[in-house]
Amino acid sequence: MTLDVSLEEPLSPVPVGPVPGDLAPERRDSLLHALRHGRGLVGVVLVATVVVLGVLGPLVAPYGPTEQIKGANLLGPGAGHWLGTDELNRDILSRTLYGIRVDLVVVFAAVPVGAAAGVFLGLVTSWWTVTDVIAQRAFDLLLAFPALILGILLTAFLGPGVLTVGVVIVALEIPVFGRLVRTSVRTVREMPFVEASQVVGAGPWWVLRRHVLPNSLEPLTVQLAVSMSVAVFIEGAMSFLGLGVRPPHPSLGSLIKDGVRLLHEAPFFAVGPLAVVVALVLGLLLISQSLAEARRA
Amino acid sequence: MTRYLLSRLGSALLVTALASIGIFALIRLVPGDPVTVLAGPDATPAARDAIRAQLGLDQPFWSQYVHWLGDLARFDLGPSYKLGGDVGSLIADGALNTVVLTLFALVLAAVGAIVTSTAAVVGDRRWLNSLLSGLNTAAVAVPTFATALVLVLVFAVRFPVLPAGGTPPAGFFAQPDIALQYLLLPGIALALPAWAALTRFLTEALRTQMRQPYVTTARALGIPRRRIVLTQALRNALPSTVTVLGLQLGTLLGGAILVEAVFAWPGLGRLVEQGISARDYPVVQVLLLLSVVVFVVTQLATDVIHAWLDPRVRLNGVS
Amino acid sequence: MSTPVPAPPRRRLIRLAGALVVLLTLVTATACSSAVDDLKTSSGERKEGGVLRVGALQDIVPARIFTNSSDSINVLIGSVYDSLIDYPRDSLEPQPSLATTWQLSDDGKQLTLQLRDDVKFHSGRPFTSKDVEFSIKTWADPAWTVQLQRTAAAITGFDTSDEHAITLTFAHPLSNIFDLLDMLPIIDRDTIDQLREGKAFVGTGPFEFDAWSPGAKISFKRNDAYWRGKPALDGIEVSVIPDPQAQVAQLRSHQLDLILGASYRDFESLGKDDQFHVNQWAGAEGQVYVGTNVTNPALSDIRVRQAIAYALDRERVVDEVLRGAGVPISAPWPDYSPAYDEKANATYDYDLDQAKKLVDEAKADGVAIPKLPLTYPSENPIYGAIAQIVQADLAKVGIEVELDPQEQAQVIQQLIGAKFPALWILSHGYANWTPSTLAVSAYPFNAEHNASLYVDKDYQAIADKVWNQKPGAVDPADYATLSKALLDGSFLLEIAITLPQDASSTQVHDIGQTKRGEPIFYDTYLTK
Amino acid sequence: MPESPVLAIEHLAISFAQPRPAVEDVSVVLERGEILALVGESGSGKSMTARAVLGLLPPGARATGSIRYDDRELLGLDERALDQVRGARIAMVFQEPQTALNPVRTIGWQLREALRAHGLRSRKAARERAIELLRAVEIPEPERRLDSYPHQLSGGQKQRVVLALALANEPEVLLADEPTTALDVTVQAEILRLLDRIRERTGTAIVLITHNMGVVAEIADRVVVLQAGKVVEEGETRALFAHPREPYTKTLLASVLRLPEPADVLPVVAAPAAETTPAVEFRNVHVRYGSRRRGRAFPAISDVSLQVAPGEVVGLVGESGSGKTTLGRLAAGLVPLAEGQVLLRGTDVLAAPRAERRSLRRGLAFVHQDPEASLDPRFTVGASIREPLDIHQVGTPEERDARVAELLDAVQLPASYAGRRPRELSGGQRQRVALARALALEPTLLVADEPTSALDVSVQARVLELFRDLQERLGFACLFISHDLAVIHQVADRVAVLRAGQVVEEGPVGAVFTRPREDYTRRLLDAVPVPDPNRRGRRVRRVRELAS
Repeated sequence: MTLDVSLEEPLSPVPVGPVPGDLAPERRDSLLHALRHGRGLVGVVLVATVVVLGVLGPLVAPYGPTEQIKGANLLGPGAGHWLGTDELNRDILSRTLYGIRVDLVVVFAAVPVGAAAGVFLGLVTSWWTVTDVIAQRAFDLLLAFPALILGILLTAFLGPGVLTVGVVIVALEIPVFGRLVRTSVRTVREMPFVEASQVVGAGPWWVLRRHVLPNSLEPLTVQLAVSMSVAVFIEGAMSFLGLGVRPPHPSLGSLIKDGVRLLHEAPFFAVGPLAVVVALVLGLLLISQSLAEARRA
Repeated sequence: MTRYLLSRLGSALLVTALASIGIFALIRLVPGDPVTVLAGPDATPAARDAIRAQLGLDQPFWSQYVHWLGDLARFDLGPSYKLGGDVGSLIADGALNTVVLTLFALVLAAVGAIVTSTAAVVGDRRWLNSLLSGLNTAAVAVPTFATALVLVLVFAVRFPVLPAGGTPPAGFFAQPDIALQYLLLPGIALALPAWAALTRFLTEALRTQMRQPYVTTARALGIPRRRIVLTQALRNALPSTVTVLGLQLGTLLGGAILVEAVFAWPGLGRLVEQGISARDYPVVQVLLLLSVVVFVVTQLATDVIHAWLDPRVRLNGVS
Repeated sequence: MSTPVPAPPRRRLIRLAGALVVLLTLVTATACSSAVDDLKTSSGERKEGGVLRVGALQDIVPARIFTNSSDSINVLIGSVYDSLIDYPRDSLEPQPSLATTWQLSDDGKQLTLQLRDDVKFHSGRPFTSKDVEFSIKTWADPAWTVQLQRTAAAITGFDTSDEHAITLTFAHPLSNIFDLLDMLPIIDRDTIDQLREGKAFVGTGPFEFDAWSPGAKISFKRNDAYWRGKPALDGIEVSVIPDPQAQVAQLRSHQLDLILGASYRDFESLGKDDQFHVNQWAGAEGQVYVGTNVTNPALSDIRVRQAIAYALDRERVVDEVLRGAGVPISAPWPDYSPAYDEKANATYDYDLDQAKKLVDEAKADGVAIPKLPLTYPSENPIYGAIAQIVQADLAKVGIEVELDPQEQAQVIQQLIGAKFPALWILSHGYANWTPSTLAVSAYPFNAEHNASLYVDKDYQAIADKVWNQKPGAVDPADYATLSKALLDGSFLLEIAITLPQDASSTQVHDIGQTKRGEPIFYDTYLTK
Repeated sequence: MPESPVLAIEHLAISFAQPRPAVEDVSVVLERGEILALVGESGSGKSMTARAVLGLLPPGARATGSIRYDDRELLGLDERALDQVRGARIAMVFQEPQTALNPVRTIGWQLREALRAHGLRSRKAARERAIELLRAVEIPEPERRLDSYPHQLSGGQKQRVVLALALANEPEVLLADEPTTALDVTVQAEILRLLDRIRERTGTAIVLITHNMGVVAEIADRVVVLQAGKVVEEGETRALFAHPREPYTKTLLASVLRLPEPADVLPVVAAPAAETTPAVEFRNVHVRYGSRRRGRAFPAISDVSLQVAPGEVVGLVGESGSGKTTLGRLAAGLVPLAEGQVLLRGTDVLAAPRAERRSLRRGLAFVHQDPEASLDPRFTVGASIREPLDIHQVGTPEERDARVAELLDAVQLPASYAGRRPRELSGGQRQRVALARALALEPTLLVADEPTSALDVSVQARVLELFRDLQERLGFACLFISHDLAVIHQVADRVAVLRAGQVVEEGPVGAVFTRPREDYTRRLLDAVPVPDPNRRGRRVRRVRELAS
């Protein structure tokens, strides 16, 4: 049979099948786009503000973080001390600015370390049934302990400190990311394009490295933002229970803890650090939400 | 389905068994000695040795472990080193408090989530969605201990309408109305983040369901939208929500430690903390094992409920 | 073609939710079943009976029931048991209790006590001299790890031929024998095993032990047959609330009548509130101190230890941390103690220049002072606060300190094993008793072996000397020597006396307190 | 008196917030009791037009113009008013029966809901009516089926239930959006018959939306052809097929693949290639799904023996579940073999040592049915095509890039496409890329699993032509899997008909399709709708004969 020449298949992009609810074909860098607009932008601004405060804080802080100012015992907010002073005559604003750094370390070091370890373990183990079963049971086991119980237990080993908080967070994130990656592996390896590579002779490593990992990046990014916000809480909760940073060094969590002890007499005390925590968590959540939405679209 | 559940049960048992060894060893690796804690600073070495022998801590590791397993199998948890009482009754009291609080929060969160997310999807108004999403984010972004303290300050200290903490003096079941008042503040503080997470998930799941072809079919039949949401979309979104609910239970148990501290709620959190700080091995190892068992049982239960809610799994055994 | 629209499920749902909200509001609002008593306005009228609701920080620990180591134990011992004699809180003059009179032999080695014959245990069994013997022997058993075990063990003979009198024979004169008799609760020998398991506490005191749910609650009921006459209260209910903040909240919301374990700052602010009353119990003091490991190369030089003593800003600790509930001290004794000497107590008044001079001297002599760890228990915030003040002050005189908060369990282990690497902060008691009690019994001071690893012949000699004498017959000069030995050795640097406090609502009246720190509720009554 | 049309769509235009194919200007009139076919390729706006009638457009869509039902304007009505019309007056049936039913509710429940929505509140009455409806759509044992869940029904039965739902409240208009596309041909024929009978029995007017000209010829009274949101041509079915006026309609009709008539087929000269080693040979193979250890193994392939000679295209046909896809995947090494042997170029793959297995695999390639998923969305087109070369590290990177350009050229795509992402391509273009990728290593055997079934007819025709052309030039052997007999006829040399995991019939395409030996093959052939309205009666008769 012959074909009429007039019917050329169009070479310009044409979306296939108008499925109800599907969106524009323009998805290029939609994740980046999500961070530049609306909620995502608010999130980025919030997180960036906190990060800048944390990085530049020491330059603008009026006092040292552990400096005890003679006679300035539990002053309310005022000209000299914008956020007041604490029981040990230290400037809360300065302590807050320095305290942010601890949380930044926790958020931007411990979480990525845990995530990387989890992703690596998840990738390596989930391809083969035997290692998969072992790894999944191990992840289950880690997940079985609530974060704070893990924290209390680890503190008994390591003593309180940033390191302990970091280790707790790493231990928490490994199973979270391990499982997430496992889901990705299981999904992606069934995809026709992976099968096509396997037919030609691609081995597990090739598939994991070239197909699975890149295709898991989006859910991993979303989870990373969520995990970071959780990490801020864990630092706060552990410091609240006295398992966090060692005095005299401040962290947001320890400042809130000190503050809430005096909530009745000096309500101003906890406000500053609490606001920073809320801003940081809110920012990270907004980022993760906008990323997740962009991904679904 | 039975076969599927049996295999899940098997792996649950395996996890528990491995966990028991791990926990037993881990606790003994923690620096610090229960005997010195128990004997106090003024005890003589002879007194400490006597206590050590009395607690069986002079035995080798495996013999201690086997002993413990044997006791566990007979549901004899032995005496607590520090508190002296029987670990079983000690934990039973704490566990009741924690379980009641956690379940109350779980119910609050689940009912709240169903109400708010169906309202959001049925109503589908821009202002309603913004409001709920705002509340939602706020509930997640403010740390639990902060909400808990604010609740105490406002509703117990500033306007004393509810108890500031503690468990109902007459127990939970003798005077339910009083018990409810005691549960309200810690329950809300604990439930808020779980409510937010569940609402977010359920709303999204409902929206996804509302995009499914069967919903279009139903709409094309003239079935009103709210009825579709309530009788069809919700029913389809439930199985996956149950799984998320199961995961939330773990988060709630973790959060309970904080809330219990703020509300002076004598539950498992306090026991764990005291147990570890006193190196009270019998208490701590049972508590840790309990948290593993709770996790494993929850997983199993969500699997069962998930399977039961989904006729495709229930009738055909597709997992 | 319009069909009747079915009642929209949404409306039904809203109605349901509405009903739920109304229900909850009703439940919370109805006064008759409110969990929160509205006790804000007091009529001042005395109420018959009633249960006193007490908040305590720590639970009881049966194995350490005789050690005054927790506030719940204090309530239990003070309410359930009597001792043979009582010290008034702020003196060392024994007063009769279960013993009516007593006679000490001239050589100080025999003590005869006449006992009351109208006393019965809660079990109904009469109290006899056998019970005294049993109680002392229990006390001497190292398994209970009591403070005055050495003193109890020095009692070698018991003459119980008379049911209502007992004669004790000592290995050597015991200057602190009345300390022991004050501290020693008379316990029932039939129920000792139940006591060990925490199932029964049987004594002769004004209240009977009722129930204990570990980690949560201990309750007591009135002993109608109390030999002094029945107490006013129907009972006592102690809630264990480890978080001071939560205790204060429950006191403020009138869920508790009395709290034992709030923070100093909370007591300060409760004191300013006329709905509450704060008690400060002089005579039951504790002491907070900085300990030094004298075998640490830097700390082995006495000048460094003295420099630290000079650099402690005791006034600031008392003002800012203890919120005034304390007294700055160099020597451990409170002002009513026979060993108290105002001048000695001022030996190490805050003097940064002197401290710096000593440090510089030591450094000039080749003493290297590396960064010294300062260990303290992380559970109690006052140690942390004091540690940070100490750290800041020491930094000013050239001694770098690294804070090392640890769990109480590990701190105590280091205390027992004398394993602290350099410095630590803790509290001790017993300076409010006969001075020899401190020197021979209190762990950090024990002249034979102490946590500082401080060994000094003169100190050992004087500690023994003040112990092996008749009560009340110790030469004040010996006490001066003891104080001097302590101050010169500077192995344990006192910071301040801390005064125990508690706070109650204004409906609670006539709470008492023993020297041992036990609250006494015998006279306590409530007003409406 | 001329009756007014039951449904009149005038100058309907639909626009979207995001750029996407929209409806520009569509006017359609539906008379009472007629079957009107709305025909067009993807993106022509035929589905959107139907959805607009019931106000079921996706969020963000805006419709203007006029849609009148019984002289009552529907466009712009609020949801509450629309709910009175939906289901009761105008009902709609959708394409995918697998997902059109609520998976967690029983059939009976869903029927009751449909009845309840328009006033039937009594449970008992609803049950009776539901049984009646199931009977009307010819579902056996309707009483029992009420308690079934959708997953317990076959695809055809599900579509019948969907029809029963639509007919529950006796609508005057039925909008059927591709109601048979997802079904096997035999089932399709039955559903079409059912639609026809429903029209005859109830006088319901039907708008049939389809891209299949065969279906149109089979059943429609009138045809409206849509292209890019506009009506191109309309007319009575016979007339339109006989004398299409517009070029678009002509192309559309010309693209339709036809089955051979017995008369068309020349006696085939079989070219026996017996002496060469087959590219692939199945020797008594069995495949089972599910774990055998747990005793639940389900046989997907039983005792199949088949050979594909080098350079030969063998078509695998059969209904869904016949095992044709499994057999293809077996050749590609994607499913485990339970029994038997698979020989590639004469070597038993599973018995071969590792290194040899790898080199054997180099000679394999696989093209998947779903153009959406056949390319990694994160790879550029170039990277996707290059991947097999990268895996085997063929040549230098520059040589590989040159080869990519060459392959793109071979599948008639410009070399500039190497930098594009799959989402920027149309379905046909994606399948071309997938083909290029499959050919990168110059395979000796290509397994093509329904490579064109998701494509529009015109696109399909061109892709098939390209395939045939490449195959002749490169000379690879091919297992070509398709449910569409006409496609197999177009590309294959030989055909194997599968049913329930077994080969029923095998032979040269022309011979099998014109003179089938087996009843099953004949039934398959007869169920294929013929794009010729003049032959409508004859075929229906034959199907009836077979069914009885």
